[in-house]
Amino acid sequence: MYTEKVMDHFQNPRNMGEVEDADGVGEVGNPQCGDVMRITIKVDDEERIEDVKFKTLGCGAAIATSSMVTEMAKGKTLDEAEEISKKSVADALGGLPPQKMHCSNLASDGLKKAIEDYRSRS
Amino acid sequence: MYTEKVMDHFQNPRNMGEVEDADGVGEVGNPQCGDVMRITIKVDDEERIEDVKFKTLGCGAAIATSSMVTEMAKGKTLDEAEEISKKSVADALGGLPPQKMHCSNLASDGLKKAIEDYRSRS
Amino acid sequence: MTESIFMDNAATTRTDPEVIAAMQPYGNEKFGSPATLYALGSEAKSAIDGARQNLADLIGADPREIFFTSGATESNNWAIKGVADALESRGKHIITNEAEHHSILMPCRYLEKKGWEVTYLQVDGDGLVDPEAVIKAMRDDTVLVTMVHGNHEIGTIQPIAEIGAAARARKVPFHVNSAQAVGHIPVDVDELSCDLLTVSGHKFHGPKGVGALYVRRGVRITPLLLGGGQERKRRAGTHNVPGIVGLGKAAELARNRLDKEPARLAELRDYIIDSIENNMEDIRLNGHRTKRLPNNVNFSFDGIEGESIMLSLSYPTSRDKKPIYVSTGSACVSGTLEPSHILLALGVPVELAHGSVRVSLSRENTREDADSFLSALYEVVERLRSMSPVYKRGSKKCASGSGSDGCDCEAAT
Amino acid sequence: MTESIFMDNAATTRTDPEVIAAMQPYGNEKFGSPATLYALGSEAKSAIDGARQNLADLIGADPREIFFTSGATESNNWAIKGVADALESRGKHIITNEAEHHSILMPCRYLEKKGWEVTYLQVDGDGLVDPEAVIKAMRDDTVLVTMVHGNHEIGTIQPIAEIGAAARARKVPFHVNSAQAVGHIPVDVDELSCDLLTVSGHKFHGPKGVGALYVRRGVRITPLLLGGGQERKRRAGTHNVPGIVGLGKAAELARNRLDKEPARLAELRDYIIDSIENNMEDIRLNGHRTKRLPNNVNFSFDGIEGESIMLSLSYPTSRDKKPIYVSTGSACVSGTLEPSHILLALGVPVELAHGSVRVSLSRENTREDADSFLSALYEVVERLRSMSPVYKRGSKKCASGSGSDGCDCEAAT
Ligand SMILES: Cc1ncc(COP(=O)(O)O)c(C=O)c1O
Ligand SMILES: Cc1ncc(COP(=O)(O)O)c(C=O)c1O
Repeated sequence: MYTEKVMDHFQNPRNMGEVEDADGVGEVGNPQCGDVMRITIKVDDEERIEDVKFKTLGCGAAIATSSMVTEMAKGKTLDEAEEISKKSVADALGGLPPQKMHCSNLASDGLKKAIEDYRSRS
Repeated sequence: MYTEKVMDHFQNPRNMGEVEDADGVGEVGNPQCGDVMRITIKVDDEERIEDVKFKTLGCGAAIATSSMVTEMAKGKTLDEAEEISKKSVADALGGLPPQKMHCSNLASDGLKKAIEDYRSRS
Repeated sequence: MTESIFMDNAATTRTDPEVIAAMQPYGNEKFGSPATLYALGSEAKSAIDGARQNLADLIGADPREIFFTSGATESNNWAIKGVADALESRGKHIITNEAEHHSILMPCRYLEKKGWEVTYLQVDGDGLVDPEAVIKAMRDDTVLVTMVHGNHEIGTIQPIAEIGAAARARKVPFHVNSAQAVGHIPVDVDELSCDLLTVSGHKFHGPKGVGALYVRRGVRITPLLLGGGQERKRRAGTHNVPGIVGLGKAAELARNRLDKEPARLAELRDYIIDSIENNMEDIRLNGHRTKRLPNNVNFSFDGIEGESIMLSLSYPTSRDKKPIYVSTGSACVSGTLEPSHILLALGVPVELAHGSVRVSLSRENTREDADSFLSALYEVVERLRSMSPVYKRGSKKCASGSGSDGCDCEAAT
Repeated sequence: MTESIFMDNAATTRTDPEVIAAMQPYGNEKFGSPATLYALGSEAKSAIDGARQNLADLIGADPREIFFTSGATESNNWAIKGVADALESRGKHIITNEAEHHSILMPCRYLEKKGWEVTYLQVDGDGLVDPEAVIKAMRDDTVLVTMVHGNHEIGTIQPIAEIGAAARARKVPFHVNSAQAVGHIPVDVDELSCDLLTVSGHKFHGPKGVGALYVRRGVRITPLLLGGGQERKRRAGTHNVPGIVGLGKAAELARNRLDKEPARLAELRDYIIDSIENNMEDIRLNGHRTKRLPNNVNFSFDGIEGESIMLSLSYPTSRDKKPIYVSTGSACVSGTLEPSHILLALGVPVELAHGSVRVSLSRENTREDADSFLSALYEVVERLRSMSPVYKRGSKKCASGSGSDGCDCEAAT
């Protein structure tokens, strides 16, 4: 069902955990829906994402998209990172099953929320 | 579906044909029902069936029961031969499939008709 | 090689060894259910996807229009009851013909008891439905036309494309029972303008217990088997993975043969028909001479009964002859007192309906088989006629004409 | 021997090699249809008779009360729609429970749309139906009570004999969906006082695509598949001879094991349950502790989601570990946004329903399998919890209690 890339990110998630002294935190989802993602970011002086980590409760797609989003976001400017769409995450993973596209692909929303959070703080 | 005995009588029918100068002829059945049997008998002075033959249009059961009835009747007195029932013919053949018991087991009726015919002539 | 000659392929066919080989891994080794996520399930799922594609290719459909079932009987019941249920509010009238298979007629009769009206169109002496009659029969409340493609007993092929065009013009859903045609002759759902089409696995060397219903995109049909979400929620039940894989393989094999095999069989069929017509008396060919399945031969023999012909062929008296398996329309095998309703619908007199024999060929049958059959048939018919108290040579009963009224055979005994 | 550990036997089981061997001759060699008269047909017919006897013996029935179908889904649909159709004039009320399999619930919902009333009895926190509730729910117009025997997801075994006695006392036909119980625990249709009982082949090492419905003599039921006269006119369609033979063989094999295998499995089940309860925190056993199918284990794990547990078990990170196949009640596999309706019916909170894992054992599973599963499970759950943004040790969510209301998950994104 899942591509090899999805399984790789599921089995070997990149950037799992929490950034210490995070500059921004984004949480999306709801345990009652079986999906919660928490993205923490560290932003450098040039508004680049210096570090980003995730913690996720969810299915294989949820974990893999979380991992992928952190990889894609790292090193990007906030403006660039905000452009990361659900579709681009899914594409980077070699595609997701149709029924997963929507419900378990919230990680880019989480990232946006973390960026918002960062901006609201500054 | 059919017993070996039925198949034997079907494949090697006994007493097939017509008795010459028959003393009695019985025909039962109807081509529209797929079954017609014609039994011809020769009766000796002691009212014994000296010879009996059949001609049958019909299914395997019809042919086998016809053949069996002639075997059973041969040498019997008319009174004895009249006692030959459908059930006894079927039993002698090792049984018939239930749906055949009724419709294709008319040979004993044919024999009775032939005996009646003989009696009506004398 | 074979110790018998099987010529009853309209009843069922030998499962092709390649089909069995294709199914084999899915019983014991790759036995997962395609509904599951893990590797064992994915293997089953892709096997089913492949089978769906193969079957779609055979009938010119999109794989998403193929729904696997347990066989033609389920497909026919589903098509009729399912469309009836979905379109009930539009109308309660169905059109079919009187010479259909029981898996069509019985669901129709069932619906009649529920207040539906069913028009059973008459067939002509060759078993053909007149497309004009379909056009005349369609009403505003007609929600389904269902027609057999190739008749299983007499082989007559209906003018499906014409009927389909007529139904389409009136926007009436059109179901084709193609159980005897798919895999035997080219079938294309678009050329036929059909909306639903029934497929049976075991009629073209696939496995028993599996079939399919083609449902054109957009056609409304209520599921017959409700439950899990299989087959895109239209046919519930754990997939019969080996069966479906086997059906797919059978479809692939049949497709590869469609360029040559129908012609070869038609030649064999015509050889048998011509030989019987040239060498025998008091016989009648049942079904259309040319608009006919390439594997079907059906004759009636005056003065004798079909079961005894069939039995004699299948239990030869001499050991050096092979048993030959055919079938008959005689009442003696139907378990009822009536001979084939299909022969009667053609106007075949009852006594001749009892005396019918159907030969249905397959890819396994050869010219030698045909010759063995013919010589056995001549002998058997002669022998049975010599035993018959009613047979009279040249009685002309076999001239075509309308059937007799029949009799109350129960009372006649 | 196996390179993986299969613990999803409630979904489907490996077809036993002896079953495959028994089926083998009926595909290619003895491929005749039992409806035909000649030798090839008789062979098929006696094979089917033997299978019917074997299945009848397994459930204490008369062979004439066994009707072969394409599987449990067909049997359940037939039982419900068929009895409803036959008894419609007597009343239009059916009793079942809310934690049934979809192949029961969906036909019930279908009938509701047709004007029937269906009572979905509540189950308690262990998934049990109270026989008293059945008694209270029965009305003069009740024409069917249908209850699952062993629940496929949580394993709870219903008090079928008590419910059966109650239904019998009111002369209401009683259907038991025994898809998960037949072949796994002793089943006797008389002890259960049931009138109809569903059997599925592939749930006890028989083939896919075949099942049966037991119908007690005298019970009125309209056929679902209408057509030819097969199965004493109650279930039309050319017999799936290999499938039926395989089902018969599976019944024979299961019967031979019934004295020891259920006890062995129950021990293995209890070992797994006890180990999890002794070694893990924030877990919840779903289903009754003892009134439970001997092969079923079902736990919820707080703070994590079931699909990811299942996937992690089936794709181990290290090469020297075998993939382990289990299932989950999480929404992520159902293709909907809702987790298992069965867990919710028990009152399991939604988040815990998402985090459930079902282990279903078979005759092939050993103590070593259980140990491999347990150590993999401990590791996987720990790892996923370490990734979880919500898991807090000892949060007491797993204390039994009523479920939360759920949320609009579509809107929540
Ligand atoms: C309790 C129960 N009933 C019915 C079914 C349906 O069985 P099948 O998918 O074989 O038709 C299943 C299995 O899926 C089941 O577990
Ligand atoms: C024309 C036709 N329709 C339907 C069927 C039913 O097929 P099955 O018995 O495989 O369900 C058959 C064969 O029996 C058939 O010949």
